[in-house]
Amino acid sequence: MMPDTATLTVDALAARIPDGASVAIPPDYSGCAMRAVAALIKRKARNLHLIAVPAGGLQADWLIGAGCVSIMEAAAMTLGEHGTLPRFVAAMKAGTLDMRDATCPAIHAGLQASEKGIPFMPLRGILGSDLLKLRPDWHVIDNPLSPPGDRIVIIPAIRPDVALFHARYADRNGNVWIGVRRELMLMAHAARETFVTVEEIVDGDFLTDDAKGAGTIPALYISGIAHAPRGGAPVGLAGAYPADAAAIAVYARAAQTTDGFRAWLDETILGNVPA
Amino acid sequence: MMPDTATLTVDALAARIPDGASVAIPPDYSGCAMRAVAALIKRKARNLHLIAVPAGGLQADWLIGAGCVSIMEAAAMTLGEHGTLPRFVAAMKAGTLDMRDATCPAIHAGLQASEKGIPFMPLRGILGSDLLKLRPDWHVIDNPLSPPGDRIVIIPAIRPDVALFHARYADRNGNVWIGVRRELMLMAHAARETFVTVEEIVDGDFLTDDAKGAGTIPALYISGIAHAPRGGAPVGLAGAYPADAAAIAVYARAAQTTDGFRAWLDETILGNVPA
Amino acid sequence: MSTKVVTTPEIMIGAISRMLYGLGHVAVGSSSPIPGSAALLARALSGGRMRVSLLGSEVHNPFTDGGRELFDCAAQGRIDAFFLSGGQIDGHGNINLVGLGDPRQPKVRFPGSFGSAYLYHLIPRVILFREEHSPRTLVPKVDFISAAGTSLDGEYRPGGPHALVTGLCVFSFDKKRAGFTLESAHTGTTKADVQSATGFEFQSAPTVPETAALPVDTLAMLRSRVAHEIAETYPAFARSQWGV
Amino acid sequence: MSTKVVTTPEIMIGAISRMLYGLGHVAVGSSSPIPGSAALLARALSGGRMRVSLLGSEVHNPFTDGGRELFDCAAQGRIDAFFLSGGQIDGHGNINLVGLGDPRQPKVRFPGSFGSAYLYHLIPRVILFREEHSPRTLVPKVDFISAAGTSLDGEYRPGGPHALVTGLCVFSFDKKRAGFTLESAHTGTTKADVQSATGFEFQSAPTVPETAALPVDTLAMLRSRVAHEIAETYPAFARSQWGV
Repeated sequence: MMPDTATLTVDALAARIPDGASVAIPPDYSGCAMRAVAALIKRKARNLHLIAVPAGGLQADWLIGAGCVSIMEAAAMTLGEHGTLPRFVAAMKAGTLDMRDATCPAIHAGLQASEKGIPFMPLRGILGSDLLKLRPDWHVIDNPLSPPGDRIVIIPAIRPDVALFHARYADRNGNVWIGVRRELMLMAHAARETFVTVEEIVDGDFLTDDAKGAGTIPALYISGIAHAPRGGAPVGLAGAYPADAAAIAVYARAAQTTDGFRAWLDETILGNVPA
Repeated sequence: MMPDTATLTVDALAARIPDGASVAIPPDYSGCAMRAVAALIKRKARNLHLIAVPAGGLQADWLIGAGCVSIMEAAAMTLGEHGTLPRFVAAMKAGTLDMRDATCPAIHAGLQASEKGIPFMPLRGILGSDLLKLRPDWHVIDNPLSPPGDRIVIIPAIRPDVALFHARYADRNGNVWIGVRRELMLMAHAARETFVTVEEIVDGDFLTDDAKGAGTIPALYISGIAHAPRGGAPVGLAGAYPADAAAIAVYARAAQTTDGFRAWLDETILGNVPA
Repeated sequence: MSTKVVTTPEIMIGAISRMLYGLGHVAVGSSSPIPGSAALLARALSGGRMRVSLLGSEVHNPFTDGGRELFDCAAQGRIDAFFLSGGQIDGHGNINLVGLGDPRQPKVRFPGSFGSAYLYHLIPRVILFREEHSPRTLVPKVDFISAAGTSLDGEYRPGGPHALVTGLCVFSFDKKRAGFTLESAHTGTTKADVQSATGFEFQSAPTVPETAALPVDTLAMLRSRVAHEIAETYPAFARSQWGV
Repeated sequence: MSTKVVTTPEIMIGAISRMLYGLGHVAVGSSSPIPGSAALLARALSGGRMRVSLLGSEVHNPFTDGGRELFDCAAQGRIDAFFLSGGQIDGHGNINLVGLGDPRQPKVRFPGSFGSAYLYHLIPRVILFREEHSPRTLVPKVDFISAAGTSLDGEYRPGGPHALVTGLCVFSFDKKRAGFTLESAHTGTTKADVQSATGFEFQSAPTVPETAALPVDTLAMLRSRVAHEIAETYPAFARSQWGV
């Protein structure tokens, strides 16, 4: 493995994500590093700035409920068919979360600006939305290439300190196979450091493999990899295992109250036997 | 096959590219549709605006020499180790070609602007280059997010009428596998229509194939496909066959003069027996 | 199975699918089981001439460039129709997906704006849907504009609202007037019912037709083929609607 | 084989490779066999700690996001060194890859600017190379600035020229002064030789050392392992230099 990609335990990987870091996380369908998220909770990570790419799900709710998050940036926060995110909604009603509402393509565009090393990306639409009032960092300019009146939004670059996700395979050179989940590649290009948990670390070099190369993030962008079988459960991992709907439903019910969340956390994440 | 992706002969495919069209073409290492280019020459295509993504090679020189091109947009024009492009250099010295010199990332950025449906893309660098004098369509603005003095170039969207290239595989649904050659996907996203020649049309659906999906351009973007075995020769096709260095060297020598090019064209492309 | 009573979601699916006939590419976003079913039904009836891109599906999803591709594809003009809902929808076509009250400390928090603020501007035919038709959901003015129904002159806006389909009726949207028109009411619903359940002003003809029922064979197709297709992405919805 | 006389390209390769020691990621563009060999040599000596990205190679190429990735990667600050050449290079570090005379109808046409106008601004250590060292190639002022050696105050410019390696000597570049300094001359070349062959003004110490020769084992490594590695991308160069 190249020296700048380290093979880590899940706990050591979580320890490489410092308090206060901005952390880009994928949507629930794209490979969530749930075991690493649990390790972040166990090590009592604080003041994380989560950037959902573009929607936050179970992992965001776990982290918010456990007190790890001070800033949440997302186009949406949802458990899909399981309904709303209980700890997120509770934090919003309490006014304790700095929520930065966005729209999906603005998050992609901001990450693409970082990927290209440009200060901003113009984006159509959005004009007339109250999101512009919530986002003083989004600006509206006149399109310099058009006659006056053609206003256009510009989205500043989003440069996460860390991208964190779960994937099926890494090779021993530190290359990570993500298949069609290119938002993960965008995250890795845009972030300063990328940490990945994987189902399997396999022999061979994906970059010289005709079948794997096209869906591979080169080791160049990867700071650390941890081997974490079923590391995407209970959210699921496309092609490997489905979402554990029963476990998610248990969570969604338990987390309706602070006490219920605490008990769930103690038992399920912290591994404490309830008193 | 979906009704909006047609299976064509190479000649029928070339006939779908009208005179005056702007045509994006890949670099020599990325799959050049040489048989389709030959068909364009045979049907006496005229006034093409070639957009090299980002460098022009043998196919551009063939088309320029055959009188098919009025505008050439490229960051570079080269035959690699075989030297300069003889018909391009001759046309430049004669002042008969409207050459729009660029720099590689500006061509990618312009195509990405079309891919995102935005009017322009900002791009770092370039300031101080005389390219800005040759490109009145490139503008310099003050970065609206910075203190004064942070000038930045904005590149207008490049929306080719057609993207034309050669690839290894298409499936019967019209999906085209390009592997790691993502500039071909960018071209397809940015262009109004995309025409592809392929080595093989195979069974199955690449979009639901774990191994193929990540390197596939969906049929959604493809207007027409022609089956053209060795359609990338003599430039070569990665993973399939190498460049035919001898054939390219023969061309490079023959095309040093107008008469030499004519004779080469008659014999090699038009299939006429020399008198 | 087709003798089972037609449900409100089925009426909505039928009404939406009729708005999609003849289109080339219909995309469906998150949390959209009713539009998803409508799109798959329209595709089934198109003889393979319609593409459907279903966000969250692994089968009915043609995208290979990551989460941004849906949005890029829309901006390229390659998507003909899309669907949006809202915690609130107002009479000017504005939708609210963020919440009620101060968005920084809301009384009620909705999931968030998703791609609405963007796609509403770029896709020619955006169909609004909301099963709950009440003064609570259809309001004079939304608390928060996630996505605006209309734009200022000179602003780039190839897209916008086409219709609003609820559990009671179908409205069309008039861009010039920036308002809705009642087109049909579902079986058993009167114009007066619609008026009393709607928080915003709307126009309508003196007599309002009943929303057309799905032909029996189309309903059967919805309950079999389409039910199974949508179950891949929305298993709970398919189970509760059709027991699959 | 190592007893064969050391060629000028080999001296240049040695001089360039020494400038790369300790770097993490070195990228090599088109038409760059000498820098490509230097980068692969430096990698061979780094014990696997250096990455080399060789444009046009199918083996020494870590990119999976298409032609733009090299440029994006540079802008992200992930590339430490790169190489540029020029039909003309002037004393302020400006390079001309477009041509001589009116660019619209040039007397001589060069291949074009490639990525120079961009990468010169973004990659910290850009090493210029040009084997032909003559008043024709090293000029007081280029006919056309493909990429500018220095920038105005306030302009974003993390990158720029680091050195110029020719068939005769090695220059360093002083950004403050916007000019070159003669650092060493290759075996058999005097400071006076360099002065008479150079069209631009430059500074130098009173005595100029000889460009250091490659150690014998390093030269052997260049002529065997590196020769075979570079042959994949530059077969004609490898054949003419090393007969592989």
